[in-house]
This record gives sequence, structure tokens and C-alpha cells, in this order.
Amino acid sequence: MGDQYRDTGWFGVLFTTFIVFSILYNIARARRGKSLFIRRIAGLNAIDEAVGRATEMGKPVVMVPGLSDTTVNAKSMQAINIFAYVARVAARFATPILVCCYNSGIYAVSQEIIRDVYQEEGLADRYDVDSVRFISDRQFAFAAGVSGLILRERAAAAFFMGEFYAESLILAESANTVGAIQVASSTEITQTPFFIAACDYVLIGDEFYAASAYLTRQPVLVGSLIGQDWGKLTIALTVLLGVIGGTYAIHTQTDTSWDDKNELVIGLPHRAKPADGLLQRLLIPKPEADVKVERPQYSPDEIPKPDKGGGS
Amino acid sequence: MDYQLFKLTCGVVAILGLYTVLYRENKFYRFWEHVFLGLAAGYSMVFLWSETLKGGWWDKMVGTTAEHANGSGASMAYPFYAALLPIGLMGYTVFNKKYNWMSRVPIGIILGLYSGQQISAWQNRYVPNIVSSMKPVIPTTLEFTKPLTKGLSKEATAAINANLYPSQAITNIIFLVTLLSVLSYFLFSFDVKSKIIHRMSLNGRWLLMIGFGAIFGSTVMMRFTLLIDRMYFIWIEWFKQGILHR
Amino acid sequence: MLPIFADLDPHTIWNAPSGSIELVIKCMVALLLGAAFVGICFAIPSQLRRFIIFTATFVSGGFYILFYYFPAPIARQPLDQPRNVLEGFSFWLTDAQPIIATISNTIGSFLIGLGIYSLMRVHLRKLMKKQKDWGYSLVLFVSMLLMVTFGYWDYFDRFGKDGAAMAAGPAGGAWHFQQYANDILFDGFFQQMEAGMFSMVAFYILSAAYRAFRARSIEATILLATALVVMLSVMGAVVYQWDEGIKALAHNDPGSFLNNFKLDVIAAWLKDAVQTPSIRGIDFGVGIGLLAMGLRLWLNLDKTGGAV
Amino acid sequence: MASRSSIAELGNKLQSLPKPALYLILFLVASLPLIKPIPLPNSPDPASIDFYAHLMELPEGSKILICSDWTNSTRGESMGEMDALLRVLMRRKIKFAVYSIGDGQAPRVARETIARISREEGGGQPLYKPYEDYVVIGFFPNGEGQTAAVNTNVRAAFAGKTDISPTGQREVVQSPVFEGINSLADFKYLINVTASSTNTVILERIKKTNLMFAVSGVMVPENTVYYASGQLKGLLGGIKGVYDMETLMEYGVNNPGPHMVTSAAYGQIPGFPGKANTGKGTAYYPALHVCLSVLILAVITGNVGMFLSRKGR
Repeated sequence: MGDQYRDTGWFGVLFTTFIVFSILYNIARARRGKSLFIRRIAGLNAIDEAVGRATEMGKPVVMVPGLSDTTVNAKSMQAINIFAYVARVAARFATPILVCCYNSGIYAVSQEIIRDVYQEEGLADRYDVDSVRFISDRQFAFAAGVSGLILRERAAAAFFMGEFYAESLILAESANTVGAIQVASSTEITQTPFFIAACDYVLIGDEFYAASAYLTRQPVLVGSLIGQDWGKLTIALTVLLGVIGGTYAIHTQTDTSWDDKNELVIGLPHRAKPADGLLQRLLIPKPEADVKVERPQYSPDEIPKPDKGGGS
Repeated sequence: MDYQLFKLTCGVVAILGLYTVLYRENKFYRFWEHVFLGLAAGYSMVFLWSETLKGGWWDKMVGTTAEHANGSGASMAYPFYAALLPIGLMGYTVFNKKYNWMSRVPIGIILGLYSGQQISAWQNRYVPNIVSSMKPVIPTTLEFTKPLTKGLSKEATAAINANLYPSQAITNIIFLVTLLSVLSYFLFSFDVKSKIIHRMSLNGRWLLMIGFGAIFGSTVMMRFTLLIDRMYFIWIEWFKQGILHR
Repeated sequence: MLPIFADLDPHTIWNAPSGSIELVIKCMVALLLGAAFVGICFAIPSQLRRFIIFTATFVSGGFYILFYYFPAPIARQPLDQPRNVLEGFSFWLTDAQPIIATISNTIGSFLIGLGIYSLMRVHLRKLMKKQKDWGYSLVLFVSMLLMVTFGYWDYFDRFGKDGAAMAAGPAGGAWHFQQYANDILFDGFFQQMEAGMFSMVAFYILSAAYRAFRARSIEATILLATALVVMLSVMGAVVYQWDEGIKALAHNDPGSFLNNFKLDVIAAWLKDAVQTPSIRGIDFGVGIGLLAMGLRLWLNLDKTGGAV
Repeated sequence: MASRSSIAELGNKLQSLPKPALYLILFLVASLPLIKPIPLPNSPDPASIDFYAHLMELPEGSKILICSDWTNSTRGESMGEMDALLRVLMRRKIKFAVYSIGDGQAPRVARETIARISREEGGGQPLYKPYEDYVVIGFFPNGEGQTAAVNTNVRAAFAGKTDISPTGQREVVQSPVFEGINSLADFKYLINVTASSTNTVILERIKKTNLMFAVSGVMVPENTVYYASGQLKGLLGGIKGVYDMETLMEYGVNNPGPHMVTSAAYGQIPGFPGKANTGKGTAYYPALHVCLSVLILAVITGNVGMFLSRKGR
């Protein structure tokens, strides 16, 4: 049934699978106890400093695990994993924390994970259920609520990590107004420049995903991080190979059809396009004409519901 | 005061109330902040049923009769959706110290469904990006820039378009260097001993700043537009058209 | 394959006609099954808890993984029956997909109440104990109750008998008090406040840019310069003037090399040659990070996920 | 000649203007140009021209699917985009279905916008009839799963959702809009008017039909990447995109005249001169210029201040 990979092409699936494999393989490798290296990530060393300052001032540490559009997703999970570390440091110093959640899924997960952190530290009595709060699941009501909290509680440190959109600057400037140390990171690249402008420390791009590995040094996370590096190297190598292939294609191959928007020219031989390179064609196959497959048919009284004709 | 003007006035008062926080946190802002949070929570509760559960769950579970569906044909009911109710409610055990683990079951299902999609999502999103990054780098002609094609025949235009000119090749090389430098900046597990890689990842940081600068520049456009829109609401829709009737 | 997911209208074991006794019975059975599962969870020994969570995550994620790797049926027409078992399975996967989407939609929706509960807890406590600022908690409650009351009142009106005659906006008529009240709350206050809050970002951008955009280091200078060029390039009037100047310099020759220094050409080049690849570079990393996180969640490899 | 210390003092002052003063200036300059808008010259982006041209190339009676994911919080940009899109669709008699995955409020906002444009285009009377010419399908909270379902089987994905028709509440898939729609490919385009990250959700999952996005200004850089790689057939970005559309509706493409919009990629494409083409783009664009100038001025002031205080030291 190989021809059924028509839409994506078998090579694209293979390529993706290789990346998946390199992540899983490195996780397995790290679990077997091989010690592995991670480079320094500047923003993360600031966590202890920020919590320490909050302790001195006796003001809370505010953490915002970002928006996630519907329910909880991998980005907010990663943010909560980082906050688990922050909460652990805060618990040891008995510094008050405030986790502001955007939706119920995040709320439930944070509630559980932060509670566990306090329990593991043997400080369950210090845990206040209301330190993890649901604010609102409307983006700007959330922004208004969180910035109100930051201003009123005069937070000494603020962590904004996860999926942030336009509210990033509202939160960051509110925290700046009360003089809080801010460590921020957005998985949305478009928000990073605003965090750079307004915050003290910013994690860029997938430093966010590297953070939990860097902080906790759990073998699984470190292994995964190395697998991710393999993936990035694979992409770089593929791009380079494709560059060679594409360059080769435009220099040597010819094509007879040329669809350049409206300028359709057929029959005259032309230089091939870069997309005609071997690797390019393997990753994104040329669309074929529609095929028909003969199959036995359902009788009309067995028609699946969605296909009754429209109109009245 | 007519209804439209009353409604506009409500909006203007609320907006100005929120704006007062720009000066400092105050009682007026606090009032409007809580109104806002209350309305948001109320609205979530309304659309919980009206926009999601009613059509997405209830109607599928109970089906429609011919009378209810206005002649468009009855549809069958799928009663087994009812089993989702107890499973969904398991989430509420989170407040119980003993059974809070159970809240992880519905969340586990959601996270599972989310994470299962990541592989295909990755391929759909990034493979076309990888392919379009494979830009040719050796020009096919020595003419530096692309000549104008206006007024030429289709064949001649196509032949010109098919060439790679040195100016484009240089752009493509810069593109590749940027891409690879940025990628190398985000390698975490390599002890950078090679000078070339070290240099590249430093370049990567500078090139990132160009990218961020460009993002900042184009984002500012939107942010200001939204402010202008509010000013339009206040000055034109409310003050000029509503109060002054111009 | 059992037609569990086929959504066929013919009467099967999985469905029932709307409004029938059969439907009620089947609903009860489904509810009982669900409740039984919850009951089992209450009684289960703690060693098995992790296993249950793992299974729930693994099976639901496994569906999409299977859906991705199993070849999709080609050129399927509405009335087609599968030719063989393998194809039957791929039809089944395709048919199941909307149902799976319904399941995750529904479970996600049931959780919404959790957040509201937390909100109420915090503010009810303030109210009951008359803590500092309890008045604001009262404001929150009142506005929430108003929104819920008029929101549902309006909703049921619209889906009731006279709903069809009711206009979407106030201009169309056939409105009662509850429609007006809902409109004021939602359109008059809520929507305008959202837009108002959003527009405040513009103020903050100004102060953040003023504070941070100083040519202190090479990095900061690069950031500043690019931002300026791009900002100028979205100002149509500036672009127009600049470009006219360039045209004059080039003696209106459209083939002149000088045309490459038009402001929008520079900005476009900057986007193509530097901005696009740098975003892409970050994006590749973020994408793989997300993929890895997804895989770890699916296989339940992370340790921080609660001490079960 | 001023002493060194007074230069440094001036420098420090310029570096620390009070925030409220900056805010007040911005408040004023954003308001003033609205009183009397001045039409500004414009040359539309190729991505906007693609967007317009593809809509104009559709045969009459085609159908498209709109995923509307904006609310009044981004009214300034998204409403302008939606207005322009709807005007072109209605003038070209193209039927459309609207659904949302980004926000629970979005369907309602979309419904009101469609009703308004329909009245404006029909000269007071609705030009497009609800349920007959367009349907609003509603909101789906699980965007990822729903979008995947839309790609696999569009009818099944929308089955069970109802909209208000002249004869009461009816299933959307029974509406004339869904006549002849058996697969997503039967919708000529899926257009996402969005102000949130639903663009990537759609991009990752929709394969059966062509995509065009109308996004907010902040999302332009990100989506330019996808436009460049051919994943998007057209792209409107921010208020510039709106102004581009309004310019294109007025003058078309490659139509000789004082305001000719030129594009090498297309032949002549007509505009709709004489109709109500101007909207938010024309109204807001001048004010945007003033605001950006203030920002640039503020940044320059800060830098001059820094320079002076260093010199004075």
C-alpha cells in the first residue's frame, strides 16, 4: 500500500521518523547512565538570584505559565516543569509564590505538580492551595487580572514562560513598574523582541525547552536535549545537501513545463527549478493527477450520514 | 439618550477606567479589572454550553428527530458519548488530597491526543520549510541583476526567470549562512572547541538581533493600529457621531 | 471492522433513534460504564495509578500516531466500501478522527468549570471573611452573575420559537430587555474592555522602546537599526517620498541599479535574506523541542508529572 | 558654553522622561489625525496582490471556507481585513461558510460583521441571506483535532452543528452552502482571518485545499515565511494589508490611471471603482504614521540623552 503515502511521500515520513528516533535513542542512551554535556544558558542562572531577592524583600514570586489556546498542551507543561524547579527553591526559603493560570487544564496540572513539589520537600504545611490561581481564560481579562495582581502584591520576581502573545508586554511592563526581576521566554518568536526590550533575562527559542534539562539534569531530559541537537544537525545537513542538489539541478536539468503564475509555457525546454532537485522531490513529491479506485459501494440506505446532499 | 449612545458610553467609561492604570494602580482600575474578570468568567460559563457542549456533545448524544430538524431528516443519537461525563468530572478530584491523581486521567487523555499529533504536525509544518531553505548558490549567468521583462515574449520571460543571477545567489548565500549560524547557536550539547562553530554561533546571535529588530518593527504597526482604533471609538464613534451627531 | 466510528445512520448497536426509550437505556449504560471506571479508580491500589494514567495517555496519543503512519485511503468516494481488511482499517481510522476530536473537545469543556471553581473559592473567601478589598470580589460576583443570567436568557430565547425572527444586532428589532442587557454586557462592556486592554500595549511599547533601545552594545545597535528601517518601511508616505527621490537619482530609468535602494526593497531584502532564515532557524529548534516534549508526554517519561 | 555637568544633566533628563508623560503624548497624537484623514499614496505588497487576485480569479458561484478567529480586541486590524474580504466575496457572488477555532466569541463577531457588510453592500437591505448564502458554523474548542477532522472529512467534522435559518434552527451541512461539498477540496480556499496562533494549527493540518491568511501585523514576519515557501497563496498583514485591499478594490491591478497598481505576475484585474471601498485602512493609516514618528523620536531622544551624558562625564 506504499502508493498511499501519495500526499506526503514516503521520504518525508522516513525523515520525520529519523528525527523521532534520534530523540528516543538518546533518551534511552542517557537513561543507561552515560553522562552528557550541556552548555551554559545565561537566563537560567538568574532564577536563584531572583528568588533570593524575593525572599529578602518578603514579596511573592509570580509565575505565569503562558496561554495555551484550548486546554493544557506541551508548551504549558514545559513551563510548569520549569516552575516546579522555581517553586522548589521558593519552598526551601519559605518565599510566597503565585502561579497565575490561563485555563482549567493548566490550573489542574499546576495545582498538582506544585503541591507535589512541596510534599517532596517535606513542606506540605507551607503550601497554600490559593497560591495557584485561575485568573481568566479570556486573554485580556487575564492580562488585566495578572497585571493587577503584580502591581498590588508588588511582586519581587516574575517568571513569564510559555506561550505568550500580545499580553507579554502588559505583564512585563507592569512587573517593571514595581521593580521586579523578570525572567521571560516565549515560544512565540514574535514576542521575544518585546521580552528582550522589557525583561532582565530572556530565554530565546528552544532554550525554553532546554531549561528543564539544564536545571534538573534528569537523564531523560538531557538525553532528549541531545536528541534535539541531532535533529537540528540533521536539518542543517539536509539543507546543505539540498542546496547542492538544487544548484546541480538548475545547472544541468531541463524542464519542458513552466508554470510561473500566469505565464504558463509548455513545450519549450527551460532550466529546471531548484525544487526539481532530488532531495526536494523526495521530500515534497510533485502532485499527481487524480486517480480513481474501483471499490464496492454501499447501498443507499447504508449511506454514511455526512454525505446527504445539501440544500432543501 | 438612545440605546446605541448608551452602549457606546459604557464602553468609553470602561476603557478610560482601564487606562488609568497607566498613571498608577488605583481604585478605579481595580473596579474595572474585577468587572472585566467577572464578565469574562460569566461569558466562559455561557459559551461552555452554547458554543461547545450543546452542539459538540449534547446534540450528538441525543440526536435529532424529524420534527426538531425542520424536515432536514432525523439523525441518529450516539448515546455512548454519555460516558465522557464521568471521565470529564474526574478532573475535579484535584482538590482532594487522596484522590487528586485521578485528575490526571482526563488531562492525560487530552495531552495524549495533543502529543500524538505532534509528529504529523512537525512534518507538515517544517518539511516544506526545510525544502524551501534549499536555495541554489551558484549563478547560471554572469549578468549581475535580473533584467526587466516588461514587454518581452512569454518564452523570453520564462527563460529570464529561470536563470539564477549573481545578486540573487549572494542573497541566497546570506540566507544560508544566517540559517546555519542561528541553528548552531541553538546547539546545547556541544562543547564548542572548533573556532568556526564558535564564530558561527556568535554571528548567529547578531543575525538573530536583525531578525528580532525586523519583527519589532512590523509588530509595532499592529499595536499602534489597535490604539488608533480605540481612539477612533472614543473620538469618532462616541464623541463625534454619538454626542455631537455629526 | 466494527462500525463503531463510522457514524452511519442505519441503526446499529452503537446508536439509537432520537427520543426513543432505547436511547435513554443506552445513555444510562454508558453513564454507568463511565461511572464504574471512576469507581474502579477510587478503589485501585496506588501502584496501578501510574499505569492507568500512562495507558490513557498512550492509547489516546497512539491513535494519532497510527493515523499518521497507517496509509490513508486514496481517492475514497462517499459510498465506497473497503476492498480488504487493511483498507477497512484505514477507512476506520479516517472515520474515527472526527469522533476523537469530539471526545477531546468534550473532555476539555468539562474541565472549564474547574477554573471557575478556583476563582469563586478565592473571592468567596474574601467576601465571607470580609478580607481587604472584599468589595471588589463582590463586584466580580455581580458582574459574573449578570453575564451568566442574561447570556443564557438570550441564548434560550434565540434557540426558542421566536428565535429566527430575532436580529443579530440591536438595529434589527424583535428585541426584549434580556437581549439589550446581554448586548450591553457583552458588546458594550466586555468586548470594548478587551480591545481597550489590548490597545494599552501601544503605550507600553513606547516606554519599553524608549528605555531599552539604546545603542549600548553591538547587539543593541543592530536591533535598533533594523527596527528603524522596518518601521519606516511600513510608513507608506515615507516610502513614497524616499522612492521618488531614488527614482529621480536614477533618472527614472527602471533598469537602474539604484532602484535596489528603495526603502521597501531594502526592507523586503532584509526580510528575505535575514529575517526569514533567522526565524526559521529558531523555529526549527522550537519545533524539535516541541516534538520531543510531545514524545516525552506521550510515553510519560518526564518525572515532574506528579508523584503517583 | 554649557558646562560638562549641565550637559550630563540634560543627557540624564532626556534618558529618564516620566512614563505618564510619554503615554499622554501618545494618547494625543493617536487621536488628532483621526479628525481629518488624509489619503496617502500606497503601493500594495505582492502578498496582498496575490490575495486579491486569487479572490478575483474564482469563478462566480464558487465556495470558500473561512476560519474566523478574531474578536473585537483586534478590531482595528482584523475587522478591516474581514470587511474587505467580505465585500469582494459578496460582489463576486461567492458563498461561504464560517467557523472558528480560536475564540468562543469569534462566531458572534463574524455574524455581526457579515450582517453589517451585507446591509452596506445591498444598500440597506441584506444582500446575502443567512443560511442560504452563508452559514456560521460555530466554535470548536479543540482547534487541533477539529482542523485535522476538517481536512479528513469536512462534512463529518461539521455534522451536528446548527445555524439559524429562515425556518428555524437547522443543520449547517444541509445548507445550500454545502451543496456539492464532499471534500475539503470542494472549497476553493480556506481563508483564515486570525489574530492568534490558529494560523499554525491550520497550516500544519490542512492539505486538501489552498490556504490564504489575513493576519494581524504582529504575525506578518512569521507568516511571510510560509508565504515565501508557497504554503500560503496570499497573505494580508495588518493595517497595511487592509489599506492594500482598499487600494486594490478601488484601482484593480494593472489598470492604467494616475494610481495604477502594477504587478508583473498578473494581467489586468478589474477593481470596483465607485463602490464603497474605503474603510478602516484609509481612516487609520495617517494616524499610524504619526504614532510611529513619535516612537522613533522617543528612541532618538533616549539615544541622544545617553550620548550627552557620556560626553558630559
